[in-house]
Amino acid sequence: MSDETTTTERTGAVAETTATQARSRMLEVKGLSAWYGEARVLTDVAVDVAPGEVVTLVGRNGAGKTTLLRSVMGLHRQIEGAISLDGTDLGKTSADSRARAGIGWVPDDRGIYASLTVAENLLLPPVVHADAWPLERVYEFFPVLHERRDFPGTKLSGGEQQMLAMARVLRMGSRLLLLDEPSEGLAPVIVQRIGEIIREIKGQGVGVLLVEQNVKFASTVADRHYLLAQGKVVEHLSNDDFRARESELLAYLGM
Amino acid sequence: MSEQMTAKVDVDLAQPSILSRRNPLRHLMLLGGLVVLVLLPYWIYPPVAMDILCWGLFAISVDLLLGFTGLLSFGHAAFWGGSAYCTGLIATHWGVPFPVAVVGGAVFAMLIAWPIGYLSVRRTGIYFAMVTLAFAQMLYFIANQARDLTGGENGLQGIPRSFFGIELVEEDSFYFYYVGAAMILVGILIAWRVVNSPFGRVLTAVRDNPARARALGYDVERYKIKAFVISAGLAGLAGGVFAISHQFASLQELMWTTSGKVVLVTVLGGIGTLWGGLAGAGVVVTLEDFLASSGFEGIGLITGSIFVLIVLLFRHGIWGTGRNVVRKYVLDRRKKTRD
Amino acid sequence: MSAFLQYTLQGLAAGGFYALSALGLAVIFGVLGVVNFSHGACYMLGAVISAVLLAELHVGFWVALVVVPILMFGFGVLMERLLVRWLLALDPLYNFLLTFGLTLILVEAVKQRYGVSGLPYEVPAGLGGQVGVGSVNLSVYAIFACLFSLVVCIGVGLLLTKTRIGMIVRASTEAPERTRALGINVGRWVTPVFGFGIALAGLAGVLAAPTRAITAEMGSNFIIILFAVVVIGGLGSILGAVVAGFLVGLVEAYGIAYAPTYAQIVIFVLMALVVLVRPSGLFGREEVA
Amino acid sequence: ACGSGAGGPQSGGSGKLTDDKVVIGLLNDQSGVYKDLSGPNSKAAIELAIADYKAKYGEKAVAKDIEVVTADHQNKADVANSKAQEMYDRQKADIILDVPNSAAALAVATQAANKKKLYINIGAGTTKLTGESCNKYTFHWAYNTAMLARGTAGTITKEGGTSWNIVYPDYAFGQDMNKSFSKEVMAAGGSVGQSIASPFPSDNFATFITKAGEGSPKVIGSMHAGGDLINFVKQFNQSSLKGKAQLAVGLMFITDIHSLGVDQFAGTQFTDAWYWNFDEQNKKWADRFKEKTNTRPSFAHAANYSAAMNYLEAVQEAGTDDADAVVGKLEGKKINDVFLRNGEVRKADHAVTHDVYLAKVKSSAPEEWDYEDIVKTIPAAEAYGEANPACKMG
Amino acid sequence: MQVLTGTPLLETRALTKEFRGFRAVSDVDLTVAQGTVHALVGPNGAGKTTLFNLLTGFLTPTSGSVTFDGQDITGRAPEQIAPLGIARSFQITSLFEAMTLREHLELALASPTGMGRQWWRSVTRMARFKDQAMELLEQVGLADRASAPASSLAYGQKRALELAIAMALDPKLLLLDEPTAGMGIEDVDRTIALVKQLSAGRTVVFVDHNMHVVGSLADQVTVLQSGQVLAEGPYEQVRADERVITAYLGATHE
Ligand SMILES: Nc1ncnc2c1ncn2[C@@H]1O[C@H](COP(=O)(O)OP(=O)(O)OP(=O)(O)O)[C@@H](O)[C@H]1O
Ligand SMILES: Nc1ncnc2c1ncn2[C@@H]1O[C@H](COP(=O)(O)OP(=O)(O)OP(=O)(O)O)[C@@H](O)[C@H]1O
Ligand SMILES: [Mg+2]
Ligand SMILES: [Mg+2]
Repeated sequence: MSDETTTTERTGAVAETTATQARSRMLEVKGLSAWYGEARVLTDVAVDVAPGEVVTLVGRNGAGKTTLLRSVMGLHRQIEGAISLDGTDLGKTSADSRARAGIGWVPDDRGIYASLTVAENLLLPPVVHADAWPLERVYEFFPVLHERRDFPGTKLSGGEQQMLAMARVLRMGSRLLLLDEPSEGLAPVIVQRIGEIIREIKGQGVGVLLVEQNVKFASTVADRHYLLAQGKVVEHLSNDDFRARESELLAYLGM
Repeated sequence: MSEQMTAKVDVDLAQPSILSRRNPLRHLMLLGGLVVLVLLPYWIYPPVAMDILCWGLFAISVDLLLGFTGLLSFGHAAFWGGSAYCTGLIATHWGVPFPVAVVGGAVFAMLIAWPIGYLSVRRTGIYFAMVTLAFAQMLYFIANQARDLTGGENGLQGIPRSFFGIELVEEDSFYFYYVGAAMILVGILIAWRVVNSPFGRVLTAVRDNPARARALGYDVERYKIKAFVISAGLAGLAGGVFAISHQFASLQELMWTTSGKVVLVTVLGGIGTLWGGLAGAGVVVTLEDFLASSGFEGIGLITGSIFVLIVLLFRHGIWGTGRNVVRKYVLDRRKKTRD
Repeated sequence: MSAFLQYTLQGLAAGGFYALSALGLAVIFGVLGVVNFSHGACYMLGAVISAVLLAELHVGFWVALVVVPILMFGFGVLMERLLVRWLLALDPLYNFLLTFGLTLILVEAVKQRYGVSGLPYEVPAGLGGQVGVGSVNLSVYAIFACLFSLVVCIGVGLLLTKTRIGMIVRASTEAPERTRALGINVGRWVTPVFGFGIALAGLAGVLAAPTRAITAEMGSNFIIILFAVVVIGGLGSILGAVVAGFLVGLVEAYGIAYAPTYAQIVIFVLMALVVLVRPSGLFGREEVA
Repeated sequence: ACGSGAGGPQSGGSGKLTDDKVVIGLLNDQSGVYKDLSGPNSKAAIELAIADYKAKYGEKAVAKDIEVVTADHQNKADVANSKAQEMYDRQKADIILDVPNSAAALAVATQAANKKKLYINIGAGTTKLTGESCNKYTFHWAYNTAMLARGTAGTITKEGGTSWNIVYPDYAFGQDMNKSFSKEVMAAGGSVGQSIASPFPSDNFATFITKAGEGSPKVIGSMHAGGDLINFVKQFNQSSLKGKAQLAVGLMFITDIHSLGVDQFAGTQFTDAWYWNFDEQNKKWADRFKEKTNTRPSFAHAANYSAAMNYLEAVQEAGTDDADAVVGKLEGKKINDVFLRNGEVRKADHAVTHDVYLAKVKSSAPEEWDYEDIVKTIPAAEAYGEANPACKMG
Repeated sequence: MQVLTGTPLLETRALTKEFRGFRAVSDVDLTVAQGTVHALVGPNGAGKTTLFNLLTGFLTPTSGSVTFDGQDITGRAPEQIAPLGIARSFQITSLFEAMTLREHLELALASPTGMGRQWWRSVTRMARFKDQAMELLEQVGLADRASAPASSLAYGQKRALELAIAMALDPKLLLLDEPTAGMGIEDVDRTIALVKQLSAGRTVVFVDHNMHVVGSLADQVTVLQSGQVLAEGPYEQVRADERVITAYLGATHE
């Protein structure tokens, strides 16, 4: 009980500080609950992301982070609550129309196609915005993908597949990115480059909702953080607060 | 790709045998099964009852591969038919009692299964189905060519049914049924034992994740070949009894439609259920027998529709669906008593 | 020597026909992962529809060449929507069995409606007769069928490799949900591609009508040979299907010429050899262990 | 109720009917390739025979109650085998008729011998039925492969078609036909350049036809049947041989011509066991048949009629349906009816010999099903030759 | 720092693997001393997993040799190599989803005994490995889930089961491919402790991108880049290597 009251208070506090962004909110999730069959995995979650803002979801394994992203993408359908993009309610629109409306997704399992070559994996999704990276730029940034462009996608190493998934979504030029653990299995040097990319697209006004286990990495790119535990938002902090209270929060979350 | 494929099969195919666990119904069911076996020729015309058992074992042999090893053989007619011919030839030329001839046929089936299996198990999934189909087709053409031996499309006719001079068995299909049924029963027991053996456990592992099984030190290909050969032996046993029962072997036995029919029987009975094969055979054989004299001309319409419906709606087949219903009932009961 | 040339040409002519017929099978497998057992039955339907159009509506060969694939496309769309689609997410085995059942139904239905002895059809005007160079002779129709097949094969090959369609459909069938999340309307593509594969089978049927017996069973043995063709070529490889089609045509013609007793078995021996040496077929992708 | 299949002769039935009725079993292909040739319409033919029998004997008829049971063997020998047993044992059939498909026919013949009941084959052409596999209870009514060869090969060769090339499907039937044809061509003074085996089944004959044209023979003999035959003829017509060589066909049924169209077959010669538009008698019967079935009869339909009719006549003569008595009456019987001209049930091998016809396909059909010109009547003795020495009637 | 102890258990000489002309592993000479814990690190696509696949027979080398325990095992199949005492875990969890945990371990324990070939005996014979299986499950903290199917496990638990299976084979050499990938910090620490415990009296080679894990476990580190050995040595030495920093760790790494 007491937990819930503190949460509301804190959430309220941050909401004030970000009030200026309220008008330009890009993604707005309100009162979202989600189920798998009988089991409820999200309870009354509220999350929002503004253009040019990086927001993370942090929480233990099984907290419901992936489920939240999938709900926004329109892939998880057993939900209640409202999800809107640029002020329009997404309702029951299909995943493909959401993608074309500008939501990009990097799934936690990378989602590389075995039956497509690396190049085809990149060319598959449609370009939805002028900011989309041209192929040359992608290859320049990830030379290894250029080298391996005619290989079947899943013949890449684990980390290379992760890069490919990231590159693929950049090719679309989505306005809002949902990134599910994009640093998993990547060499430290590549993790840093992913950080660079995120900072760059952020400068172009792209909103990012990021799920991360790597808290150190998260704190180098994010503006705000939502802490999720057992399907509920238990904390909502600015990055500075987050850094200041990092060890306390991690302990609190059992991480 | 292959991992995904296996995972998909899992959901549908991985169902342990109902008799393999400590099941309170186990003894009851075994007893019931035996009673049905004994009474069958009283209810059903004995040669047809014999057909049911033969096709039942044939389907079980296919299920041993499909349900428990994850290999769909679409060329099992090669072993059923190959053994039918071999059994017939042994019985005709050497005049041995028919059980000996049948065993000879089954051994022959295993002998041809080895090279076929050796080549086929290199492929999995649907490739395996097509490769086995093609090999069976080769055998069909060979049998057609070797007409001096097989009688070509006239078939091998008038196979003697000698049985230690006991005329009742030799001449009366009612008594013959019991001897044939005993042989089929042996086959079924072998299948059951294989499935519930350490070997069977490895087969399941191979089906679910071959790469993992290899890393544990199991020679996946060799296990598959062995399973293939055992399965062929059982199919051969069934085919041999069938040939003796009908007293002939014809090219029909080697045709791909026979391979298709036995897969139908297996799927109808329920993939990965083992016993389902008998249920499927019961339905298909009696239905065909009924339709043949019903005056209805579109038999294919019925068998085809059954196939489509089963695959679309009752993927677990007769046995699997029945078992799920029973399980659900039992679970509900338990839940209720607990509340 | 001229006899050899003659056999080679005849082998190529037959090969073109195999290639076209296997093409639809390869397209459907390559992009949807479905092994369409009813491909032979659809081929048969194509021929039967041509014959019925001719007999009842006096619609000739050239029109049938356009109309029948369209009708078969519609049939394919229905088939996918009503049946195949529900099993796409499962092991390919289930659709294999489903289409096997469907084959029984189609063959029986045609038997019921049009009898078992077959339907008449004639060589279209202008394609009758022979052309001969020296001692080598070929029927005009065989040459036409071979060239026509080749053109269609090349067209389809370009369509699936040089355009986005093939890519999209491959992705859609591998992981429909994920593909949707990448902004692709999956439902819009899978059905027409399946229909297209069936239309190709129908087209092969139209081409067969003037030279082959049009009976309900005409596809039953044919499909087995087609399976051998795609296994040799590498299942799912368009190029493989076409090359293997010609290869099988040639091997068969030489077999007939020089070892007639074994002519039919030669194809399967070839297949066994290919499986032994290259389990994934001539152009197939390697399977991961 | 053990159904122990007591199939032995129910002795003591002289002068009476077993089970108080005569049961005729029609076992044939009602859904496969032979469906049109005999199939369900054969039942209509048998019913005509029963009606004629009853009309003829009225009150004096021995068999007052006659039942027809049918089953579809789907061209599968195992089904034929089970169904035959079931007909004899359970449905108390006194006789089984038809059974096209040689494997099925031979299986039924074995059962007939086992159960000591009659079987009259019509649909299957194998000479084994009157050879190695002949038995006391089995008769072969309409045609066989040897007779086809004598009719077609002998006649065409004698009429000037002296050089032949033969293409035959590589299975027992085709090999038999090839042997018989070659023998008859030679016997009639002709020569066979080459005999070419084609795989069975096959739908691409281009290469075979090319080979068959080598050496410019006068006649090309195709021994194919059914779908293979149609494939062969279609592709022959597209080849350069069309018009250069005459096409002779080993086994052809009127249903084949019907399906492919007369123009494709025009001029092709073959031996027919019976033709509905041969004379008035045939025509009249064909009209009755058409009334019942809305189609013209094939020779198999007429043969089913004839077999049923003569079986009933034999029962009448014997005064019983006891199998041995009926066989006794049938053996050696000379018959002239709508199907059999100069017919005789040959005692030695149970082949039913009769006049057959060399037919030539018309170039256009004056009416539907009117496809054949009968070029020549081949007398029974010439068509059937001597009794088959391989038959040891036990 | 620590010096290599004992004789080499595993040695590769000029080991090379090409995929369609692309060299994923190139002339690698790797020596793993008996009884050490050896880390393999390197950028993505450096060839680490490929090297594991070469060592365990899942891939055949294009050239070069692999010597294990004095035996040349180049080009042998996985099922021939495993019995020699090399066990591996997979980068992507690879289990028999429908089987229970205990069945997994029984299967692994039965492998060297040849019991798997017995088709005429009852499967209950495999229960003779029950105690051993339960003991192993106990060690990885999964004893209470012994009769649950593998599919019901959480990700971290699956990784733990992978370890237990590898241990069941009682290998001389244990190869672990990214044992901590996708784990939260808590699970990572548990896994470190587990591997430490495992490595007593065994030789372990593992791949991980988490430097914390590498630092706490490895006696020796080999850095691969583009299929070639870039650097080798104890952790502290390697992480200070300029080349390793630019190629792998990145300039800003801690
Ligand atoms: N398909 C499913 N069926 C049933 N339960 C599921 C399913 N997928 C996830 N869950 C459950 O829902 C809860 C939330 O899962 P989710 O994947 O969203 O967590 P997560 O925060 O992304 O975890 P992780 O860090 O491990 O990725 C978990 O308890 C999980 O067990
Ligand atoms: N079967 C294959 N076919 C083609 N290329 C392959 C194959 N397996 C691996 N590769 C290539 O070999 C290179 C090495 O791959 P490997 O999986 O060994 O990398 P890794 O070091 O394990 O990387 P990561 O840390 O990302 O897992 C990669 O560039 C990959 O694309
Ligand atoms: Mg997640
Ligand atoms: Mg790796």
